[in-house]
Amino acid sequence: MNAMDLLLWSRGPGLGIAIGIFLFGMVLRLFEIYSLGRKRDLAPARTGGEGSGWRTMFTRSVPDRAQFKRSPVVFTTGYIFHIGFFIVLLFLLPHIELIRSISGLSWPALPTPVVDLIAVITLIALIVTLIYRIMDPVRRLLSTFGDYLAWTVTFLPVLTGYMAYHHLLFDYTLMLALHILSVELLLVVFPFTKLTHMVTLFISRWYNGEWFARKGVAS
Amino acid sequence: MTASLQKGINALREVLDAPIASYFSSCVRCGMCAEACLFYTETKDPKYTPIHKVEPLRRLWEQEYTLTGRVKKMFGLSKPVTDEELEEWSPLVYDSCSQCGRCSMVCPVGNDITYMIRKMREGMAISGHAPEGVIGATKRTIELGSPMGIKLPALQTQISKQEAETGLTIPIDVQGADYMALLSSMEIINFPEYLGALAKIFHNAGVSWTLSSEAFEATNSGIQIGVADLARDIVMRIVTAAEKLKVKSVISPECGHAFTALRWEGPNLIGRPYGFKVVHILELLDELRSAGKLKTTGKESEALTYHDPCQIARRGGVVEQPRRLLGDVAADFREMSDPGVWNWCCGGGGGVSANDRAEHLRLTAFKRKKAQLDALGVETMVTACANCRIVLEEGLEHYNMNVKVVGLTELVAEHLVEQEAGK
Amino acid sequence: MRDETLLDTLKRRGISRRGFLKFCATTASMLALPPAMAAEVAAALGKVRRPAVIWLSFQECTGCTESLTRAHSPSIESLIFDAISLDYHHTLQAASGHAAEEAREHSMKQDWGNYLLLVDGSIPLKDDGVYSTIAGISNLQMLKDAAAGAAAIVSVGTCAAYGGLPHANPNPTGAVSVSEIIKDKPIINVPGCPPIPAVLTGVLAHYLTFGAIPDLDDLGRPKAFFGESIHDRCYRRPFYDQGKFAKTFDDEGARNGWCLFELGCKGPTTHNACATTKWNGGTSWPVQSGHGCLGCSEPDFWDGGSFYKALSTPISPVTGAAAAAVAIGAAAGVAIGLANRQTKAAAKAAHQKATIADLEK
Amino acid sequence: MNGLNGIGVKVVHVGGNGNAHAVLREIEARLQLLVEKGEEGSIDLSGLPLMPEDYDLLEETLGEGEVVAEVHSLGPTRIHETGIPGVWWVTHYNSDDEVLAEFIEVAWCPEILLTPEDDVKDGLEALRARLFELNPKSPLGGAPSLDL
Repeated sequence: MNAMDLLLWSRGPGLGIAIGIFLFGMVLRLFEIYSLGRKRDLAPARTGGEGSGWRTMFTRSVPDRAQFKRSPVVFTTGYIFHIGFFIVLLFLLPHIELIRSISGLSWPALPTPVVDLIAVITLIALIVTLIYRIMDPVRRLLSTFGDYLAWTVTFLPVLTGYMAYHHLLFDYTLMLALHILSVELLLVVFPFTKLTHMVTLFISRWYNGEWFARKGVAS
Repeated sequence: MTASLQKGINALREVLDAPIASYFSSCVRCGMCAEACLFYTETKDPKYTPIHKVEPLRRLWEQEYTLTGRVKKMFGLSKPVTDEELEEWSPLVYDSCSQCGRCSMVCPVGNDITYMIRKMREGMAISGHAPEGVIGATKRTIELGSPMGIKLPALQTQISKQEAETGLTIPIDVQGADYMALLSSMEIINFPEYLGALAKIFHNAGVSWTLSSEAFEATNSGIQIGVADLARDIVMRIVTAAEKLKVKSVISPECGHAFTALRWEGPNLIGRPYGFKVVHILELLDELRSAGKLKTTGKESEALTYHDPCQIARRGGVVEQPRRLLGDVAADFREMSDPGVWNWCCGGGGGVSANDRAEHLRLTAFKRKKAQLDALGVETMVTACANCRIVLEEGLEHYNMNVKVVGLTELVAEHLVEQEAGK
Repeated sequence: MRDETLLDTLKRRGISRRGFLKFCATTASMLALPPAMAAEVAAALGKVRRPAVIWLSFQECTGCTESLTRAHSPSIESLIFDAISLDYHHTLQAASGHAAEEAREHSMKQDWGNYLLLVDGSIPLKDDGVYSTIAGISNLQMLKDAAAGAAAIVSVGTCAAYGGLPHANPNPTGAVSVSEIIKDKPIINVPGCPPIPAVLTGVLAHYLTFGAIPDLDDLGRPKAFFGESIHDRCYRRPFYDQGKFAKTFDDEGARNGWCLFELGCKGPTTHNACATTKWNGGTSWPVQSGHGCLGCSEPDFWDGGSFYKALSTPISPVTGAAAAAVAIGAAAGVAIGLANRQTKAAAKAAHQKATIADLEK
Repeated sequence: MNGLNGIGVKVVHVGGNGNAHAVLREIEARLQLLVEKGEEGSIDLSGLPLMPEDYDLLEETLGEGEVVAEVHSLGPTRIHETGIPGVWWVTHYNSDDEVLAEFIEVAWCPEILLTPEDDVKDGLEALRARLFELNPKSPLGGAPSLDL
């Protein structure tokens, strides 16, 4: 199999399989979660907290100032790599073309050198989070194989994309194939690791926001 | 598997619900909850990271309620939850968690870790892994009526004393009163002035109220230890008494988790809404104040601060009321750092104060409150939870700090404008 | 004449020393060698014997031959062609029928082990190769026979190099490339649909000049011509970097000569010399004329999805797979959901009211 | 042909791509080598993709010099010295006047303009042969034995 075959496979059957497993897994996970149900709260709620669950989905992205000061590394690198990852994902023209071809939606791209710089910043932030995860006692205790796997499959697409653009290590065709394959790996692993948080955090924040609002601590 | 472990795991299977499944699915193990927990910040021991405290629950959820977990279990690839593990986790679930709920406010993905700890205790207690101190308190509540073993005669003694002191009658078992007041054992034994304060305030405001000889104890050890069946029996005593007396409202006393037990958990424990309202004494005082029925005179001149009891503020939504009341009676009120819903726990909530095993850890965790007080430099701290009050006093004594702790209701009562008799 | 070198040929044609200098400089340029290498070209010219060439055409469209003959620049390139002895070529030879086949057999016998074999078109393998025969001989048999006596093979065009159009899905004739059949001879792939004439003459010039095959990449292509991608050598590359793209073939961006990536240009993954060598005597090339690169010098370029869709898009629609996955996921979800509810119901049923005695183990 | 002329063609200039600057830099470096070490060099203009605008920029920057020459061998080769002495523009054409290769040579004189030594020798012999034909009796004529 040559690089072009690999590229064609990754753009064709590979992508179908990866998206299939991703969607299968995520739908399954949602059923797993919601099938457990929850009891209706019989305690009368305080008034004034309507919509707090929905608001918490967004407000929880902003940390309390004092808490920010207590975990600056996690907050800062977390912000940088999340925002960086999504800028690279959503504002590099080839990615927009992919989204457009699947969904019909499109928007203006950022200049490639800008995306390139953001990719580098994202990679650095991801490396810092990994080092911090290994060095910091709390994060080391909490970390499982799944956490390192999730890190790896997040890191690889950014790295291979960067390498492909800069013609590092391999020829562009092979590197592009590896880049797409790394994204497919991310999609396949996604529903079965903590990466599910991208979807379920909105559920969690909603439950959390609703719970607090019923008690009169609405966000 | 022992029968007790079987029961414990069965209980955990029962309590695992959609929110918990979502929380575990969302956790990215960022560890930010550690920095929200005073048991971690004051010890720097990573095992006190809140989310780590529910690790056995997470594994059980994965093994029982997810496809991948079931497959892993089928092939013997997952580590089962054992008695040894639960025993190891007992200090994490009971000693180092006051259910203060701070981690639930901090978690970036929105996990309510406190909720999970509460649920996990259901499995821990029933499988015999609750600490002795908390078991004892629960036993006394069930068998004698109160965690400190206080019975009606003791209350009657305190009633007579307070009646003598205030010159007012303290009503008991009055049918059709508007309010039925509850007390915590600690108030009966350590702070009976609270009862006198209530009598004065209600008399002045013209509130019709009563105590019940059948249910005067508000605290609920069943909640703290985490046995819903027992908590239900305990809360049912109050419900039965209140409904028998046909009161319109029940007043939760200055006690944090008693409020949680009665206001938020109670209806869910008994499986139906109450036939009466539940108010916290601070809410009621604030209502009377707004209605102009609570007039005060004079203000405390020395600087004072307010310690928000977790269950009343962060987990109960009573934040502004104590500040309005304090504004009337204190000339120099100063906020601590991280006030209101961001407060730091005294370290003794959620059954920790009843847990002898946790004493050293609790005093270590008190360093957080000490640091807050040191930074503020006040000599009076007002609060609205008898449990906080005792824990704070113990902590202050341990660290030789010269700070006085005062109950807010008593403070308000001291500044009451007494109405002329006969009115 | 068969033993003469290219230098002898040039002399016989009465080329002057300046002409020789020009020939060497042009050849070096054609081989994409640095100008200083012209001297080496000159030195090598006197040493290499002029080879016989047999050109076999299999499943092809004659586009390759058309391209080579049409674009052929008389003086220099004709010299190259003059320097070879093209003993058999369907389209170009005068002979036909039995005479033509005899000529081929004769040439093979005479130069056994030394001739250069050029092939255009792919070879069908399905149904014993019945889909393409010459004089009753299957392409497969003819290739094997001719390859056995060849010094080296040049696969001209994408069909011979990688299977090309006949190989495209669903490949009804079972077409394959030369390199999938012949494993024991050096093979130079000169892909392209058609290949750039100057690249083929460059490869021949290299073989004639140095008597050896040039440096090849992992797809068997001469690195001198296929070493870099169209994208990297494209004069529109700065627009890609700036994020300026034509959205349609007639918009402002297209008129301004912006990057054609969004219109499906396959330049980033295509290796060829179009951007530098250009076509029609250096007049222009596809991107310069406003159309994206089709990627014709790469394997399976026919199967890479629409020519007019960006390289980063899926080749085949994913919506079907997505819908199926959601449906299967929902079915599995319902199943696990029911199982979860059962587990929970069982736990509830097994619940015995807790008593104080339960707390102490 | 009317048909083709009838089609409206809009010629749009797309602008250069900066490669002319690269070529000019290389010329500068080679010129310095020529001045300092007498080393001659040559740049193959087909090695980099150049747009018409790039050519214009190259031509404008280098300018026109004093020498224009044409060599006729294997089709024409046109040479001119640019406005920068020592920088020569050499274009090889085939007999159909199509460009075969194009070089910038940085040299005292492009090699193709210099008469090869062997050609001079051949020329001398050819000249003598012609003189001998003109005057066979002349002592100079028909004397190939003269030392050369």
